[in-house]
Amino acid sequence: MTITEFVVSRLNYWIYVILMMIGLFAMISKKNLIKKLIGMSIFQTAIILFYVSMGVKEESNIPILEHNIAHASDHAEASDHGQVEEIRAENYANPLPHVLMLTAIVVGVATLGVGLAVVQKIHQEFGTIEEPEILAKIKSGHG
Amino acid sequence: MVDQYPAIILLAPFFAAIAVSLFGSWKNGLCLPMAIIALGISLAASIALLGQVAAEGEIVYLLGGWSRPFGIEFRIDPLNAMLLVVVTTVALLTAVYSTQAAVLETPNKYPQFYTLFLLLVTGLLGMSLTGDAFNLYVLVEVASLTSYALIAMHSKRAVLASFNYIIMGTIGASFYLLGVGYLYIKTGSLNMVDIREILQETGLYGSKTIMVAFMLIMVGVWIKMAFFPLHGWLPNAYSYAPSSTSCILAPLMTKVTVYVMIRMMLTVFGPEYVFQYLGWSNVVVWMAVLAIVAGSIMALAQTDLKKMFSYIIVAEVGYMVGGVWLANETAFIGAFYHVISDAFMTLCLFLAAGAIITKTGKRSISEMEGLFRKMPWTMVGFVIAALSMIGIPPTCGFFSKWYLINGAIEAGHWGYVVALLFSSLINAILFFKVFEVAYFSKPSHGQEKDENQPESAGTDGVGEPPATMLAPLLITASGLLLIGIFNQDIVILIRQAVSSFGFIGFLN
Amino acid sequence: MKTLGAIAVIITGALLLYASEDFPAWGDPHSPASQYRVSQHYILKTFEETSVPNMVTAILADYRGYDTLFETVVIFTAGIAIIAILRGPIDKRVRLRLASEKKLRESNLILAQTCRLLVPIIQLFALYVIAHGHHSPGGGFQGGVIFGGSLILLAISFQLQTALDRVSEKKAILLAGVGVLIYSGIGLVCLLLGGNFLDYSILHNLLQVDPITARSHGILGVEIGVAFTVASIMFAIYANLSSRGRMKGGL
Amino acid sequence: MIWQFDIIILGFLLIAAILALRETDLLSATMIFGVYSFLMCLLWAEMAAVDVAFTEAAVGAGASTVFLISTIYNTKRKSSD
Repeated sequence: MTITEFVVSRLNYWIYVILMMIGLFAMISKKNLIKKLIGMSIFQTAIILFYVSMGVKEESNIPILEHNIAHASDHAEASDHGQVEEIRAENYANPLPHVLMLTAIVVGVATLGVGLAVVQKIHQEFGTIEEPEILAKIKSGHG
Repeated sequence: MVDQYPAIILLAPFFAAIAVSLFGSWKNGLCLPMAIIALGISLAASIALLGQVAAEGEIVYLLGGWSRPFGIEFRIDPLNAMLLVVVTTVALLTAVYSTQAAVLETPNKYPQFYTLFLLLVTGLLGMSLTGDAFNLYVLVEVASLTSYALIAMHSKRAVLASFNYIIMGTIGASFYLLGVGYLYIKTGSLNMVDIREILQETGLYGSKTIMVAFMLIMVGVWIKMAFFPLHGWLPNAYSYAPSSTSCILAPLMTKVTVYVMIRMMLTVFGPEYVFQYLGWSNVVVWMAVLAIVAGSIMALAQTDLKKMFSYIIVAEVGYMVGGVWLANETAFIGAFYHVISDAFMTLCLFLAAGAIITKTGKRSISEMEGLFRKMPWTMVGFVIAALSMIGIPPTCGFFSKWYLINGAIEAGHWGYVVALLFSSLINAILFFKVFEVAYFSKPSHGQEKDENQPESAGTDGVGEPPATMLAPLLITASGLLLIGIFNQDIVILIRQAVSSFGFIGFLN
Repeated sequence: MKTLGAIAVIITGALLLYASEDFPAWGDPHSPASQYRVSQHYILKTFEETSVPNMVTAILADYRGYDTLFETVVIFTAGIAIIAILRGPIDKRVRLRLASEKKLRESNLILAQTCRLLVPIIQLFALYVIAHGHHSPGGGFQGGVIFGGSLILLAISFQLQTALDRVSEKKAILLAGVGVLIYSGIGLVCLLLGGNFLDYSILHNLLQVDPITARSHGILGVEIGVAFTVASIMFAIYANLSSRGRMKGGL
Repeated sequence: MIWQFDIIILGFLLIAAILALRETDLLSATMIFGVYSFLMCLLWAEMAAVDVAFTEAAVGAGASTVFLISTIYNTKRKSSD
């Protein structure tokens, strides 16, 4: 295995870890609440990147049957089986991670939406979206 | 119809939630009856299902009619059948309690409150039912999103608590999701039973990926259940939430997540892998010891009633995690029995706290003077819950601790025994501190107190809360006694489930 | 917090990198995830069992339809949650700011005309994406988001009120509920006809087709439900976030 | 999959993620985050996950960005870090 092959076979998994850690670090250490939420989105998309990466197959196509195959197997009973072009699993990317990640994306945007609503509410109540300022306001009995 | 019970349990609150969102804003009065009827149906179906499971053993319900690894399935064994009954009962009692509380605390958001409430119950029921690792994530998110909103609906501080909960909750759920991904990349399956079979058959125990997957899932679940070093979000979220929200969240969220942990350990990875191959139980039990001690000490430092209860929950989570990880049958029975009894104990405490706070408007323990005289029935419920928390015999708290301690002695883990006794002692101190104030101190500033009270409280001081608040409290309190008295029946059911996992022989 | 966070992040990252050493190579067609019977079955049998060429759509709405139901519920929950969080008494400060903002808006002719031209086309495309999800990438979610996006575009380029006149917030929530109801209602019909929840093949008597085509039709019905919910909730979320839950002013 | 393409986008992704979090003007941060989402979408399309890419293009680069902008409009634009 050459260096390039090795790097290519691993790069996606390395980068997803790095992206995820960037997001996680932002979620923990950023003071601005919107920044935290951006970090959260990066964190979530990194996980989605991981899932999608594991569904990839070399030389494979998108997981939608080509028209002729779909059409041929429509009449599979009528024609002889040998004539019909068979579906081969290695020609299509693994569809299951894609399905799961559709769900994860939607969950991500839902969480982001609720998070942003809470941020707006915090801004209404405390007049700021910087965490230390909010905590200071609570401490001084304002909260 | 009989084989559709699992679907009915889940769908009753689910359809009620949609109905509330559709018709609720048109007629506010419809929300509560719909919620109560739906939860009643769900409760009846879950009791029937429990009977069925106890008689026939594990039940599998295939959603969409797709067989095991291809579709999603519900797997119901005695453990989650019992959990379903607990969830629906607690939800029903809280719904009754919310009759008055929701009007007072979230006045202009009545339909939204009930929609979210029912969806939360749906999420929790789904979490206990499902047999699919990824589906669990989706339902965890349903339950989490609703709880973020339910918490943030109330006061100023609650909003900030909710934000921290969103951040922590998302980290937890994402770690879980990543763990499932790690399992998937190695096994190619998402079905819990299927994953365990593949792990056993293909000899994946030695794989680093599986080990990290296990760690990720555990950390994710621990964040969600507020296991000690990861508990940061819980106390503020639960104590500043509106009372009907904390009444449903505090008893159920942590308990259902503990069940999720049990399911992950026993159904997905299998006890062989977790206890025998990895052999981390000692470390985790020590973490649990730390959680119990730290939770108790932090509870001792609180002056706010609800916050004190929240830290007690942190300690209780330590009990349950420790009990499960002690890796023997007795301790496991104790842990699961504690899941059930703690759900009702916490419910009882939070119902009492809710009643006290709504009636008096006071949150601080030092302001509870003379409550025994003013609200005797509320305090009866409170005392029973407190006795159960401390672990006085006829109540269920005693029996769970009994099994936990016996299990710990069996496993030779004395640190856990000491921590349990220490925590009981602290609980005793905590509750007697409250009793002392509530029973012996006389209200020092009699008359001028009236001005601070909410309109709901009468003009001449404080009386009993309305029946809709008092009834659930007293039912729960009597439930604590009943669970204690009928402990043998519950233990038999748990034993039935445990025997199928094959615990014996995993002593460390 | 910063050092603590950094330590936690570095430990987690190291652990994840350590585990990734063990992964099958990226793009390896023989990785366990692709070799195991679940994935194989989905690729080879989906068309045979559901007559939908787009495997993702078929798995999403049929094999794992229960997941997708709750995915829709997550979106629905988010909409309700945001309303529940943001709704409150009206704040005077904001009202003042809105009044000054209003004048700036109305005059932009090019923007208004382009938007007027674009919105119907976007909506048409959204409907196409929803309906053609069986054969090409797309489906209820994507189409729904695009449809919701067209309403958001309307609200951005005119005023929030312009869009709200067409779909009020109440209507949006109602439509979202209807969407979830369509989805779960199809499931419930399956249950009432004697099958399991969401077992669309049982609908074949009702639809007068064979069970496999019934699955395909069931998937279409479900996608429509999803699209309803997603489109209206996306708009409702935007309307609430941009106006702080007051349904006035906006971006 | 086309690995050359993959490597280039992964590089850009890292840059975009770091910039989005370092930018103190929240509106710019949001825009860079939109770029990040769009790059993700490209990457997934390249990995044959067309449905996911489509959703990300609509949800991540579209809806999320709009939600973020409307929140920034209602709160404030400057961030301390």
